[in-house]
Amino acid sequence: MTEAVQLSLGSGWLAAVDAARSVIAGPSWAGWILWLPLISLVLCGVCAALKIHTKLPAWITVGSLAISFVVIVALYMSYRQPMEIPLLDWFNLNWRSNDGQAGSFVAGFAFYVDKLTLLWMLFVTGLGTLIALYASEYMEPDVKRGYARFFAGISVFLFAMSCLVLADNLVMLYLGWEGVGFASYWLIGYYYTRPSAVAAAKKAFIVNRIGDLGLALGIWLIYYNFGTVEYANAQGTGLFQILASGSYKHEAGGWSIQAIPFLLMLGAFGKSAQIPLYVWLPDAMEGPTPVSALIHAATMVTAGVYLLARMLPVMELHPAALPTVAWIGGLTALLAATIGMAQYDIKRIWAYSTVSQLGFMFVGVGVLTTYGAAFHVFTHAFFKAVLFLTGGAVMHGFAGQLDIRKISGLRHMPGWQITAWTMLVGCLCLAGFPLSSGFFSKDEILAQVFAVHRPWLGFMLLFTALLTAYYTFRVWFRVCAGPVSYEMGEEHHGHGDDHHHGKADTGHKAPPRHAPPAHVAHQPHPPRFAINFVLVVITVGAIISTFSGSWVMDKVSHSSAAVLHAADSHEHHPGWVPWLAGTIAVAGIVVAWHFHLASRKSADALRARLLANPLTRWLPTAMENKWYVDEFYEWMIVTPLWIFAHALYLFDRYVIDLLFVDGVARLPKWMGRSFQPLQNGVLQSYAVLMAGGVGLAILLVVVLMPHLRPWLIGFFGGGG
Amino acid sequence: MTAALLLIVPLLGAAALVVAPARHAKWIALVASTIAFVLSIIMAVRFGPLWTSREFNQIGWVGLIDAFGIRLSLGADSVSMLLVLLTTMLMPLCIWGSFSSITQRLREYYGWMLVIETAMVGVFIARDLIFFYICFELTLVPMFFLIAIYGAENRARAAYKFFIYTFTGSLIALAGLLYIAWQYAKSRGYHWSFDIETLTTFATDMSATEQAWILLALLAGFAVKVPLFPLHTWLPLAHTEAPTAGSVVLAAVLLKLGTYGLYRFVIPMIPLAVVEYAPVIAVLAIIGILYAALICWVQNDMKKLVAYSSVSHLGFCVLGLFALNPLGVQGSVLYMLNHGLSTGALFFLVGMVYERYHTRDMDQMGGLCNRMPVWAFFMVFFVLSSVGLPGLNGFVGEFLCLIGAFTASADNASYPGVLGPWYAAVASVGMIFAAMYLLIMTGKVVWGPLKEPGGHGHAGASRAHGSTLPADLTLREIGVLTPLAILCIYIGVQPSPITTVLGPPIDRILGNYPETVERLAQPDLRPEHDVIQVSGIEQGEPAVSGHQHYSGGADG
Amino acid sequence: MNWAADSCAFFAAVQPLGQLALSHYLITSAALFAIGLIGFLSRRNMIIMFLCTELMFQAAAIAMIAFSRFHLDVSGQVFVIFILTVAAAEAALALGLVVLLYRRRETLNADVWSELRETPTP
Amino acid sequence: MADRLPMVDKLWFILPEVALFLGVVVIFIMGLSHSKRVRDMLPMITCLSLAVAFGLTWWVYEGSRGQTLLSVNPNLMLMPMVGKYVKMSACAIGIILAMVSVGSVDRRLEAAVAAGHLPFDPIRANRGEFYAFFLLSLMGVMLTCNANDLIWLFLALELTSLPTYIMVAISRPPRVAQEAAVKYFFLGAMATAIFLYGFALLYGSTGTMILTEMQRAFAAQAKADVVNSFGIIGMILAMLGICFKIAAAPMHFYAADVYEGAAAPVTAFLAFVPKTAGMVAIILLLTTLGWSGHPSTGLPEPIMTTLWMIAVLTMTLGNLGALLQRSVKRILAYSSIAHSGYMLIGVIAGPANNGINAVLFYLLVYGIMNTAAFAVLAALERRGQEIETMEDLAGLRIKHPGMAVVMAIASGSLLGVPPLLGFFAKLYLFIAGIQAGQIVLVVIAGLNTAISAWYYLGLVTLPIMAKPSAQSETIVRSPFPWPRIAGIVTAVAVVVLPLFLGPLIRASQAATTPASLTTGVTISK
Repeated sequence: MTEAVQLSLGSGWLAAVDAARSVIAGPSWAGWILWLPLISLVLCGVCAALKIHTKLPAWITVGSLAISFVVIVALYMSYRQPMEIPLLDWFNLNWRSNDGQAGSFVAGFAFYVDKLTLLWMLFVTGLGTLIALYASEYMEPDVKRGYARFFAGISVFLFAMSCLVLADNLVMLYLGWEGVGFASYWLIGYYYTRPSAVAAAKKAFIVNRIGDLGLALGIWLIYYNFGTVEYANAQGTGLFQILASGSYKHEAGGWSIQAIPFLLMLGAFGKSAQIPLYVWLPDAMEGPTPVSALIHAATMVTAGVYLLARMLPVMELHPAALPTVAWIGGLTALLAATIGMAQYDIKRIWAYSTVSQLGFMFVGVGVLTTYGAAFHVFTHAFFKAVLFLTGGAVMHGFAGQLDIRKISGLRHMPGWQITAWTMLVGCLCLAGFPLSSGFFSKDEILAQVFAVHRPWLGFMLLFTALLTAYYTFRVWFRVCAGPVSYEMGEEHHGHGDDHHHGKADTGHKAPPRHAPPAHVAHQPHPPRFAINFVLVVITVGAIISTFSGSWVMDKVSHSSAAVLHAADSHEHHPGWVPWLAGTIAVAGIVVAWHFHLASRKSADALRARLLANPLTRWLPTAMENKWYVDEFYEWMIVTPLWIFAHALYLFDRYVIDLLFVDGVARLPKWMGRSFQPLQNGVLQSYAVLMAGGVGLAILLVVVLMPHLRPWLIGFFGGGG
Repeated sequence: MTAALLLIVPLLGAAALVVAPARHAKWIALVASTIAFVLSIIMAVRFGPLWTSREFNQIGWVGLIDAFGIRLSLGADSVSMLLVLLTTMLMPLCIWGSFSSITQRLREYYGWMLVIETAMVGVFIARDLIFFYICFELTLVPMFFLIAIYGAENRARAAYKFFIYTFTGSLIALAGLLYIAWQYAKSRGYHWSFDIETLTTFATDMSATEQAWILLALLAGFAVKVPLFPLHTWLPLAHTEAPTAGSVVLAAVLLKLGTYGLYRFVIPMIPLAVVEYAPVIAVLAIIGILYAALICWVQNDMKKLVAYSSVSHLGFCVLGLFALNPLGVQGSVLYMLNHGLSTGALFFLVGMVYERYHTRDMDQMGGLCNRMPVWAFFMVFFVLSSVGLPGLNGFVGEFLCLIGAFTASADNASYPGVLGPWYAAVASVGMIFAAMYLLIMTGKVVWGPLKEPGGHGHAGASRAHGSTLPADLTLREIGVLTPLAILCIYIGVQPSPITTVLGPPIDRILGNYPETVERLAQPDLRPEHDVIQVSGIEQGEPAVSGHQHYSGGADG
Repeated sequence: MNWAADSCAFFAAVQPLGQLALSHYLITSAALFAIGLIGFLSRRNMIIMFLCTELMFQAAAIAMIAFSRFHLDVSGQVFVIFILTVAAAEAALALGLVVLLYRRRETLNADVWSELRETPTP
Repeated sequence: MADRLPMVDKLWFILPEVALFLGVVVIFIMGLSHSKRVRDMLPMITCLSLAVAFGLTWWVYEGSRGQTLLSVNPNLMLMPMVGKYVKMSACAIGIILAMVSVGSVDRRLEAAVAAGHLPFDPIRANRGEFYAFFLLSLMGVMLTCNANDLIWLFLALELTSLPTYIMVAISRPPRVAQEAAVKYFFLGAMATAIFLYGFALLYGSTGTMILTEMQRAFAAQAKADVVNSFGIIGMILAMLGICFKIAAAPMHFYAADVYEGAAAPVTAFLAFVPKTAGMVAIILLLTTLGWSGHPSTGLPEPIMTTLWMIAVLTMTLGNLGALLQRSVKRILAYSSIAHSGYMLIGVIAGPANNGINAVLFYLLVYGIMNTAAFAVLAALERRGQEIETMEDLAGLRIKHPGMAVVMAIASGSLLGVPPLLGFFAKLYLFIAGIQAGQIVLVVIAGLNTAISAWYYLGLVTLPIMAKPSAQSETIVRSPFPWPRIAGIVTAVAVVVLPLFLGPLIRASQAATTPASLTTGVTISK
């Protein structure tokens, strides 16, 4: 496996791709990664059916996730070179046309394991286990109502995610892709009695579906051009094998092969919430916090990055593909950061920060440092999980209170120290504080951007990094630092968010809204052992991940996503980038400190001054209302489509049904009515009509016949 | 012999019903239809090698009406075998499902159900043109009575429109079919034969203009049944008025008669016309997909929504069929099965709500999962199956149809086609709309705070005073839905046994399409008036060549 | 005495009707038919209408005789005898019917009998 | 020419008619008897004589003497075997029609006599005459098929229609029946005059009355390619005159009023007997003109065009007219017009394409279906009156399930819904039409069938599904059981006969395979 290293963008990956050609058959016990979540799904389903009101489903799910993590680690240990593990055949059509042309469409349930897969599966199952443990306590108040349903959702998610990552062909990837979308629909809509949650779930699924359409079109185009959907197979007709052999160029037509990268990109942006299709992620915060942490921060949203990383050779098909990815990533990062600054709800802020960090990752992929992107994914998974989980703990403790203006001085409250300090570590990493894990991974991407001579994009990202640092510490200073003061959420003891959660059991009347729930705790209750333990472990993970740079580099370079050899890339990175990034991070923190700790009044004063001045009034209002993007979509796409649908329905009911069908139906009756007066009952009139008929017949025969003879023979000939 | 028995058993059941007392009617019907199901399984098992052979299995024939040369011969290839299994499997479920919803005129109801089962099975295993047509029209009569007697408010109008619309279409199709039989008889010195096999081999040699007219006639008959875009307006009306089991049968099997007709008559018999007009039909199908999907979005009557959704779904089926390559056609046959299962189940579910709340208006109800969790589970399951979530059956059919249409471009190596990537791309937008309207319906009806029709969400006082059904599904109703769910999962996860079985007959039917497409692609070779020499088709008598004059062929 | 042979001989001696003479007869029969038809359509009185049908019958008889004479074939005239008998039968029937109706409606006008008709539906 | 006079040989073939005539005489006498029991026997005797005639026909045609006569003198009759088929079907349907007409004539007089208000006065009693004319008219039909010359044809046609004028008049007391009779008589007389004139011209153009010779004359003229204008005009006039009998396009105006005016059994009789006679007459006339004879196109174009026009007009006017009706009898009248139109397709198709077999088969099937429908009307009554409008039929299922099912089956079969007999008859016609290349005509017939679905569905849904209306509450069974039995028999026949389609169609094919028709190619088997 030669390590040919060329810096030039195009040919670098060829060497890595030929590694895919020598694929060996992997161990069949790896299949358990897939079957375990399914088994836990079924068991949770049984628990739900039998109405088991204990924490059993939680232990089943945590157990299955842990075992699959162990299996992944075992697989990682025994990994020598890319492995192919066929499990079950799914699509297996082959045919032969009359003139001997044979064709086939094969897409089975099979794994393609290379280092990239292992990297992704490790942190997916690892974080999955930890967050499932966290959720076991967090969802405790729901034990009687939806506990089993929640953990069934988590198992479905894990099954789908492992399908996606371990897939050996694009169709199984598509299965995982939609499965993950469905799992997020299931879990966002967990509090199904809340219309906003149901709407958010529906919105998530449909926006994902739009992205999936892009992916589907990409898959079909790939099949159309390359005749296969598999990455690599024994007969050497896998996608990467064809790409590596370069034999595809002359066969396929021009535009269809060029369009593939852009369609895959659309799919990736749909799933990883980038510019056109990011609107669903902030609403996805309606789901319980563990879901936000696991799915909407760490694992699912990175599926887009995984797709582009895995499909890097395909992305090369069009020269402008990767730069577009980079620019869209950059713009999303900037946009999300600006919105994140102006929000007051902790989970919403973290959601926008996730969108922004994902933008960074896509920039990484765009500028051909998949290592940088993967490293950022790895580190981001940890510190974003910490931030979400701490946010969840706060919400859990303060009965659903999430508004940063209503809580402050968490650090000084008894029992909340762990939460405060772990949140600090998370914030430091997110802000890219020098020597934190975020700093190293973000620096990789920033350096690479400047290395590939894209200064404009670089400075934009630096500005975004500044904003990131500001809004991260805006939250920390507001919530954790400052004088101790808090307002309880009106959520009664237990779980749920800042709203009334109807506990309408079957047959049991839902409590009336207005009566104050009797047992609201006046004192916020700090998280207990399970939550604290998980917080500490993940924070340790976040800290360790700073030093895992080289480990990630090794993983990425030995997979289809390999681009540059880590060593060389460093020389070309301009030295001044890390220093600049570090100072920017510190500057952001200082500004946040000034506005949100030193003089909180000045922040409000600044905002008031901005609103007063007509010239700048638009800025704060626009940022708080998320640049009116949702309203824009609603107005530009949903409403016109709704009106068009109504028009179609009216058209269908009145024009096609009433006018044509019933019209034609009424025709005979109308013609019948026009003949009716003939039957007026008078004997003589009948006689006249009869005589007239006879006369006409004779006239026709005598006069017309000689002229019509040839035509009539033609018309009536034929027979006999 | 089992095929003839399969036809006779339901009829015997119907006859027994006339005599039996009303209260035993439902059990007799259930027993008869289960026996039929067992028979069809025996037939399937004994279908033996023919599942994978290219030949056609002549199951046996009864020279009953042999005056015209009609030999009432029965036969099946794996496609019709699968559709027979779908029918006989659905029938007991329909009968079992309508135990509680039908309370008066029981004997007639179950009698008509058994008669319609015979007719449907007859259509699928008919190898004789006239027997096919007899069964094809016979399905109208029981359906007419089911809608007209047991339907909802303006059932008479719906029944009338359903009957006359389809009756007119099928009469025009009869004229087309008779024209083919006549041309065949004329070329054989007036030895009439209505055997589908011989007519298929003969019809391919007819001139392009003749084939175009026949295509128009056959489309008039089958497109109404499918329902293809402009001819679909009878379906929503018929569905909203039909009783639950009636609309399950109508959606699950009767619509498949149209697509089966296209598969059995249009594709194999008139290749020249099909290749020439496939784009037109594909465009109609695509319009149908998007048009019906958008209309579903604005519906507030659940049954009408599901009805329009089957119009949209069958658009995919037709698109797959006219992709004219194995992927597309296998996809459309799979789609017929899957649509039967998932839409059939959806109608059951809507029927169950109707039995409890006597309304189908989505705005009046909400959050039923609080009141009926098991129903909610099945509802979400089957919604996802028809949305096409991978892993369930809907996805398999839809994906194959679209990939078939996608790769049916002129420069495809093995099977050049007349459609192309743009057709499939526009059609696949329908997948988004499908997700939209079905999830909006689920959102309104299943999720959200509890709101029961006729009274705000308190203890079901508002529930239908008359209905004795408990809030959630009874064991019987679960029994009806579970087999469908299991089948959905099985086909979704393991379509390969079905696709391998479908392979040979579809290869046989699509046999000479690549050649026809290539021939029609070059303009100079397009046949203007008479027929070009067509290479011998691999089975049956040698194709009669040179058709300037219809000389008597050396036909057995 | 073989009267049959004699009658044939008698005929044999007679020259067949000329083309021109035939046309005269045909014209008269056609005119008679037309008169009968117009009378039937215009006159209201039922008896007159019946007489007009008789006229039409006789017109056919004249044509028949003319052709028989033209073709020197006796069957034409045999046909006329039958026409007369049938006409007589119809006369009996017609008068019976007319008497029945007269007793019912005290009038012979044919227009009175028009209850059986189609009232134009909306 | 054979030494034997053809007329003598033909006497053998009219034995069935002679049997009927004996029946007529007996019925005339018995009709006058004072004892009610004897008068009630009249329908029985009618059926008996029809049964005897049925047996005789079989014996006459299949017997050794019949076969020898036919083989010795091939052109004894133009289409010798048609007689066997038509006579037997006429007798069979005649028996059913007799059963339907039990108790409909002199209902009020018999009741009065039974109640003793009136002494039995032979002069006023018409029941005897009714059944006598019934048989005479059937005799007319049977004679038509043996006709080999114009005189015989003319007499047979007159014998068919004259008795029907009287039957219509005496069928039921109210004024409306007499009005129907008047219309029927006068228009009938006019039509007879027209076809008589046609016969005269035919005789003039060919010089002979004998149909077989006329056929040779036309063939000779065709070969010499002489345009025989007299012959063509004569044929057109003859056909149009006979169209009155089958209620075809220009001459169909009387049908609606007469069918509505007459009593249900008489209307059933009118819908079948004159139609059969008319059809057979048209077939005989057109055979002389010669599908076989004419070299190029079967029938000469003028005739073909007129026939085509008549067929299309009849079908369309029949179906369109029926859509607007509220009275069941008027609907069945228009449907009978429409069915004549369908039969004309078979006539146009000609014997070469089994057209004539299709027409003959359709006649028999139409007879059965139509009689079933009218049997229902005859079997039920409301306050002594026949049931008339569709509202009477509403909700029949509740009190008279049997009759509702019979009406549904009859109208289903008239519509041509597959499993029933009507579909196969119509299919046979369509196959013949398409085989003759008349695609356009078959498509028009298809569309007409579709239009007819409206009113036939009405006849199906009202008795089965509609809620009973105020009028239909008071409907009660008529005291005489026979019409109901006739209805049930015909309904069962309609459902069961498709299983025996083979023998029936072979019989209709046998009817048209005499020696004289050279190109009679039959459908295989």
